[in-house]
Amino acid sequence: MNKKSNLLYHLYFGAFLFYMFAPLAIMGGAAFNDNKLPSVYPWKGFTERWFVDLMNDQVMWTSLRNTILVALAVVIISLPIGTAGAILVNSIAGRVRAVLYVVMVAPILMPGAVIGISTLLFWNNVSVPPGLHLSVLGQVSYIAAFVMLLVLARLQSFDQALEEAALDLGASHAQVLRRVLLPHLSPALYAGAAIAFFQSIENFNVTLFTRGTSNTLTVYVFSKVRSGITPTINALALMLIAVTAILALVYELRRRRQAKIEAAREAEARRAEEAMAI
Amino acid sequence: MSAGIDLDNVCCDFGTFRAVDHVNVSIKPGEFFSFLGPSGCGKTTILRMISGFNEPTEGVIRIGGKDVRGQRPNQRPTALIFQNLALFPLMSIWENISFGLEVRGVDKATRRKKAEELLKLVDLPGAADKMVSQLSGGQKQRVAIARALAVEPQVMLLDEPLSALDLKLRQHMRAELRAIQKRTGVTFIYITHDQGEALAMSDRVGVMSHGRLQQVADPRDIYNNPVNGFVASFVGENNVFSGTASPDGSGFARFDTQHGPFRARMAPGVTGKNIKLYVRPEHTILSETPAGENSVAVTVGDVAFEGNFISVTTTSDTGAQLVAELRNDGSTKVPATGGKLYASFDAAAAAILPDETAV
Amino acid sequence: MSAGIDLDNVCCDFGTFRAVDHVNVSIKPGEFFSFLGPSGCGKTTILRMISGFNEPTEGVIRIGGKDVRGQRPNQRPTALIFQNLALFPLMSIWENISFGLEVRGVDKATRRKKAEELLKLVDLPGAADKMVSQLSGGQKQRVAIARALAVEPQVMLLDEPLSALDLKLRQHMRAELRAIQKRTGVTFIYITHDQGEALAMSDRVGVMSHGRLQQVADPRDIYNNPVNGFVASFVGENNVFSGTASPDGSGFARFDTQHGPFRARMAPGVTGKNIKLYVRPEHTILSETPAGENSVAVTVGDVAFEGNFISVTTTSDTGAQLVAELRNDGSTKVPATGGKLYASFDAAAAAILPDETAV
Amino acid sequence: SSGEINFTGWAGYPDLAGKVFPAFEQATGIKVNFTELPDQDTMFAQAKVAIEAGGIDVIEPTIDRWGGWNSNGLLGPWDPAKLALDNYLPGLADGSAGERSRANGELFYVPSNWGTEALVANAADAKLSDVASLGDLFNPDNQVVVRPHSALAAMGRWLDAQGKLPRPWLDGYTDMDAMVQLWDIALAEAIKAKGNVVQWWSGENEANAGFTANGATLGLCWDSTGYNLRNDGYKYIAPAEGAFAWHQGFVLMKNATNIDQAHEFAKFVSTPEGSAMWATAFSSNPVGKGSSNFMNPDVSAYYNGTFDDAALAKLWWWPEQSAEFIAKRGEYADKYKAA
Amino acid sequence: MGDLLRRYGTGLTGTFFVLTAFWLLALVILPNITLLEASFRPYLPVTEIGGPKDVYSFDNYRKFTANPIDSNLLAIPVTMPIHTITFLNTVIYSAVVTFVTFLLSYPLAYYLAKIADPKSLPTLILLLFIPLWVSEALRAFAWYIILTLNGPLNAVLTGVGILEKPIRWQNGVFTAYDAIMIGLVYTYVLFMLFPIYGSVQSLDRNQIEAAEDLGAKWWQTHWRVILPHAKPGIASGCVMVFMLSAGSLLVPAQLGSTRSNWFTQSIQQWMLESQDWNTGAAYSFLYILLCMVVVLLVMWIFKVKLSDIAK
Ligand SMILES: Nc1ncnc2c1ncn2[C@@H]1O[C@H](COP(=O)(O)OP(=O)(O)OP(=O)(O)O)[C@@H](O)[C@H]1O
Ligand SMILES: Nc1ncnc2c1ncn2[C@@H]1O[C@H](COP(=O)(O)OP(=O)(O)OP(=O)(O)O)[C@@H](O)[C@H]1O
Ligand SMILES: [Mg+2]
Ligand SMILES: [Mg+2]
Repeated sequence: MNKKSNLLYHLYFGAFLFYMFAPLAIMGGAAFNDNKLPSVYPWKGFTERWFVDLMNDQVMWTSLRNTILVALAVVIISLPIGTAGAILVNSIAGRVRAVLYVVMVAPILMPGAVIGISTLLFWNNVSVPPGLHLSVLGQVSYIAAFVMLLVLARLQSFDQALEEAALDLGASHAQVLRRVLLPHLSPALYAGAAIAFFQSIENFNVTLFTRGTSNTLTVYVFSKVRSGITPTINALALMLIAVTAILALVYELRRRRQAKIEAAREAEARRAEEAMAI
Repeated sequence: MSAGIDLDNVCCDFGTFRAVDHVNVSIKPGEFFSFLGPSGCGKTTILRMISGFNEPTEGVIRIGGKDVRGQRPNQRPTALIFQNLALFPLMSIWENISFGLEVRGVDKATRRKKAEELLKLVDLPGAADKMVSQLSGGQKQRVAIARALAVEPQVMLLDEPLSALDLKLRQHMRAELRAIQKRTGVTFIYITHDQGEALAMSDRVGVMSHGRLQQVADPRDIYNNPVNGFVASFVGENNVFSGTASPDGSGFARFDTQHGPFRARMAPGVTGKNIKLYVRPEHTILSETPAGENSVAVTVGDVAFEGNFISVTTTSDTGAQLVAELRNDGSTKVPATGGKLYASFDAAAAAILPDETAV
Repeated sequence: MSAGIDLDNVCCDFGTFRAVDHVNVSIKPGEFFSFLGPSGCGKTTILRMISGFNEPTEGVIRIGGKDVRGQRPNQRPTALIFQNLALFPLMSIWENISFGLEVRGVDKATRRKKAEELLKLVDLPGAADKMVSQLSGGQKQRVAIARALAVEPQVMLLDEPLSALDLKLRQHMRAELRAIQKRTGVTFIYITHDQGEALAMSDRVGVMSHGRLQQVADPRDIYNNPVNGFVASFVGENNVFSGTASPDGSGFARFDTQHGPFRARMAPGVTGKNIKLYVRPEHTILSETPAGENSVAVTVGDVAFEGNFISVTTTSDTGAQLVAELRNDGSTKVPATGGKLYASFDAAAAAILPDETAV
Repeated sequence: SSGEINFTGWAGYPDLAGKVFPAFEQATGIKVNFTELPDQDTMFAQAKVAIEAGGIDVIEPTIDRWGGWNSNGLLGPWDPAKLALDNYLPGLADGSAGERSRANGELFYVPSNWGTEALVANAADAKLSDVASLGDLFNPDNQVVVRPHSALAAMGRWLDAQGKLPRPWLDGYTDMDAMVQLWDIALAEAIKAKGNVVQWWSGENEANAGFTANGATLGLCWDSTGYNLRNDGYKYIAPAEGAFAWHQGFVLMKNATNIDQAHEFAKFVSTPEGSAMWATAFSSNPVGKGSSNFMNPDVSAYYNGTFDDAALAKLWWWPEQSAEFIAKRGEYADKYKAA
Repeated sequence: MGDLLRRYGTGLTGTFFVLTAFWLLALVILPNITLLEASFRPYLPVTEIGGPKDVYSFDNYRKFTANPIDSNLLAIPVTMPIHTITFLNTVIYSAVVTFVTFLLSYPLAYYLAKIADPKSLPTLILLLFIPLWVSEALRAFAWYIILTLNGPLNAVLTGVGILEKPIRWQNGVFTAYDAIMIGLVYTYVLFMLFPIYGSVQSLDRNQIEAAEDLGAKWWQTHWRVILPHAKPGIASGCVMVFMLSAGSLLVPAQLGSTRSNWFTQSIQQWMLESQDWNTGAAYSFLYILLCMVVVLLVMWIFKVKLSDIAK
């Protein structure tokens, strides 16, 4: 593709990143603002007290741990469920498909309070006490729909001949799934995992009702609407961002180094090959 | 190990369209059998039925004498090379090749070794760690062949495996495939629309048209004694004349055409509306003087050079087109365009055949 | 309208790998030019550079005398038929064909009519409203051809457009393409690895190997006077002998091999490490008595029937393999396997050539 | 005694878990299992589940809301004998407040702390009447930040004070017909003045930012908002009509398992130290006699600056609001917002 | 079914069914049956439950069409039940949000799938995921700050002289829902991006080249070749973003103007503030039903068949 339009796309991507990050600057700055309001404005001077508060807040760290455990559980459960759902919707024809699809995506619309309350009541009826496990189930009920939608979009581009080729080579159905279909779906699965993870972290209402006495980060922090949410949460978010950004940087640098080594090796191999041929 | 395959009155419908129509054929264990036929005649469909991806609408398929209805593709001892190759784009070349072993639980080192061997066999050493997208069309096809060979099946089904290869490589792979087949004794069912390939490689050839099997015979018979006009003209070139036949009872007949009367072979049972006379260009002789019989005065038209032979298109005074093939062996005198010559053929080299098919 | 194309020292690198290596060739307006070469030799890459999908790493490409560097594919007056066809799966057949007109703003009725015409041309009438997935491999290829023809380009670039067609159809399409080319006067650049096709259709042929152009000449010259061993053996079959040459100054040379001395043509400038003697199977004569010169006693091995000719593989007492091609014209006596014969060839039919390439 | 108590209360007040509960445990040996929730609506929902699943002994709603809880069958009565009702300041657990704490003669609610919702005004820019009034909220020269339903109540009380209502505003809280009649008037008037509302608030952050970031000059907000903004040029002012006052306290779940401990807990928060600590944790006002000595002087000073005795005497306690009332109130709030 | 069995065998097909059944039955349908039942009963004090007033009716659902008020719908004055208006506004502006996210995401998806160096893709995508570490509420609050009177946007615009005096962006320049839409677009744009990226990425590059070679201009190539191919991804993305926007509570609550109301806020009000779970549940079910009708209707209008999305 030609260079000029590529440049436009690069610029657009840059602008988009700016758009994504501008609000983060606002809220990141708040982590250093000596103001109980989580905002850079009005600026009341530099402070590290929100970081100090964060470090001293044991509940916050426990909540963070809970949050991540719940999110991982949600990812682990909603990936297979969403994928299975997508495959079913993809292979079933006719009216059943439409009904199935509607029932699957409807939970996205369901207000968190409704999911939370209904999950709590239902599992209470079958003698499952509230707790983070219920939060996981409640969250999966609608997060699986995201996975389903992402996988469904990707399934559509799958070349069935590949499945046939694998079967023909003697692979069992499970092997076909693992070696051929899932690798093809992997971009959707990664995106699904990421979206499931972050949606879970985000979740307030469902968790609020189902968590029992445990806290997750969002619930812990955002319960404080009456007294006001303080910038400790900004401090935490900033730290998570920093960790992610550093990981991204390390990955990119390693990749570049790897690529250089790879290229050198390939050139070497080709020279050797050519030398042999002559 | 190898198994025979029987197709017993096999049909296959897609909706109301019959893609394969009452095909009957017995392929012997260890045989190299080719299906030859024009595009869309149902060759691929037959292969897909044998390997289990389509079920026959009617009829029975037996592999090694056992009815395989209901058996799933991964349970059948067949390996199919797909026409579109169907290589796994997310696996490296060697993983593609060793996939069949992987799913059988073979350990990695062995698989890798086997893959490298097969790569050498298909003339792609050093490609093991490339990705499918890095290969050219022909290279991909060779990987597909290697992948099917890896599982050492009892029946190999090959759907035009060489079509994207260049002549040199194709000839190398032909010989290779043939050698592998002989060595392993595996039954090969080969699909091609390249008659040269079918004739050169196969023990027997089945010629298809519109889902129907027209003739099953060994290559020489197919070429020399086609049962009908379709087979005659699909396999090799022909000069064709329309006319009316009067058999003389001795296996020959007089054939009256608008270019005059000819004489040619005519098998006893031959009937049908559309009877024609077929004679091959290489049996058509150009000379400066007329021959005793079956001789037509012609004007030389296009002279096409095709490598080992030269194809001369001539037109008779009555407007018929006759093509003669001359050997390019140095000694042959190539006629000049516009030259006046006589085209003739031996009665034994020409056959009167029913048209039978609607191609 | 048609335009000439000049490739001027064109190179193309993928990373550190040079896929096209200093190619120089001038293709005249209205010429039918073929690139012939083995898989992976860079043919597709050349076409992609001409149509603008890759930029040359070095060198200049001129279309109609104008340097096209930086011109986008949709600005170049070329139409490319992709090796993998690249039909649009979500459009119906006629929409595919008329896509090029659609983007030029032609109204629907005209487009539809044009599409139907082209479908008739490629022998697919009635397929207009089908979807791509409903066609067989060969049918798809014909649609791709129709789609490229629809935009009536000045230069048609064809990347093995016939490879999936059966022989009959291929011959029909060959003639069709050739006719279209002649009628429209459009420059055709044709990629194939089928030497028969290249030789039969082209005004000139460029033979490639490893990204380098080995020889550009008209078909007859390519076949009869290859400049080196690579061209000789890629285009057509050869019996090859190693040995040492002693030129006699008259264009011939004595060539000493382990099978005895031969005599053959040898062009004056020929030098190089790897000089060999090449003689074509159709120039190799089998006889019961030895000929005057260039004669070897052989034992008949495999006899392969290939339709219009029969290929006889023989082995000399010294272990050399010699293939002779006999015409299957009824009069030929097919030797029996194991028979003792003499293989010989005419000195004028044999050439001593440098190997030069590393195939 | 000893044991534990499952207490569900307000989130965001770290001193509760940091100071009050340890003190309580030290005094009584009872451990507090604290579940923090953002609002009493969530508390209600949790209570509805807990009535079947158990797990909650004591919750802390406001006095105007426990009636709805009780009609949902969630609450059990306190045993006055196990409490120390004498500990409470006058007017908080006796008198009309005392009456509102009872149903069918039984005590369902004991106070824990109280606070106000009054005017937060930008000292420089707010346009106030000579004596600041709720009516200033509807002065087009002010840019205000309010809660919809509080704004309507403020309008009603302002009209009431001017004698512009056909019947007392308070009637609306006991009689649904009166409510419709009165709120229709208030709504109509409020809509006329809606143009000067620049923002709704529902939590502390929004209220705070409404002033500092969004440039509001006047608001009807909780005392905590005024407190947080006290150093930024904002004043907390009791209006002439009297500040809205809220009252929060403890209710006992019908299926509570730690009854005695619950009583100990409620009693602790009525002691001078206990109530002072509780109020300090909320930055609000204590309910126990003699607690002022134990209050945070900063908080005390702030309150005393706003509320002199006259202002205290005029406090307008949010009346009890039935479920039906609240549903209707929501409708009016919606219409107000949509206008 | 036959197709499923053939492709995946009994074991896997069974697993798919069990997983899906667990999801839809145990997590979605059964838990909601209690509330569904409740939604047809009136909200009554505990003493009256089971009493004569406790009968099934559509009363709770009927509240949706009660209380007509005068209002504006897309600047057209209408008299309609208040919650119906809220519903229509929610749907309309969610649709606008969906469309804007699509406009923003499509070029980006194309960039990621076909232009960006595939090797740096993981890094780029990681970058895009970074904002997700910040909770939705905080991001909404950040936008609130940006759009406030004294906020950075006004500061910049007045600073460079584009605006003479600051504007209350939050209260809407075009509609009362401007700020909500800005917030929703920001929050959910990635949900549009990833499915479109997924489907564009699977398009054979030769398809694009073929179109270009046949003379198509860039937009023609997009319109006729890439977009149709990406349709399933676009549909998935649109459904997700629409549903998420329509179901969002935090963003409308934080960024809403003084004239905006989102339907989720109405539900929340019934459920929590009014403590009337019966009506709250009725509203949620009605909402889901109506939104699904909207989704299916739009799919029908745009000729997206479910069968396109799924294969
Ligand atoms: N799934 C299908 N649905 C409908 N028709 C089909 C289907 N598969 C094949 N056909 C039709 O059946 C006929 C035979 O197809 P098949 O693929 O077997 O041909 P083929 O002989 O392999 O041709 P080619 O040499 O071109 O690959 C064709 O006319 C084709 O259009
Ligand atoms: N994008 C690419 N990146 C790296 N290498 C490439 C790329 N495209 C082609 N090549 C390499 O360049 C060489 C020439 O490729 P090209 O596709 O031009 O071959 P070809 O002559 O068309 O072969 P075939 O007849 O098999 O299609 C091959 O070795 C191929 O592996
Ligand atoms: Mg086929
Ligand atoms: Mg190629």
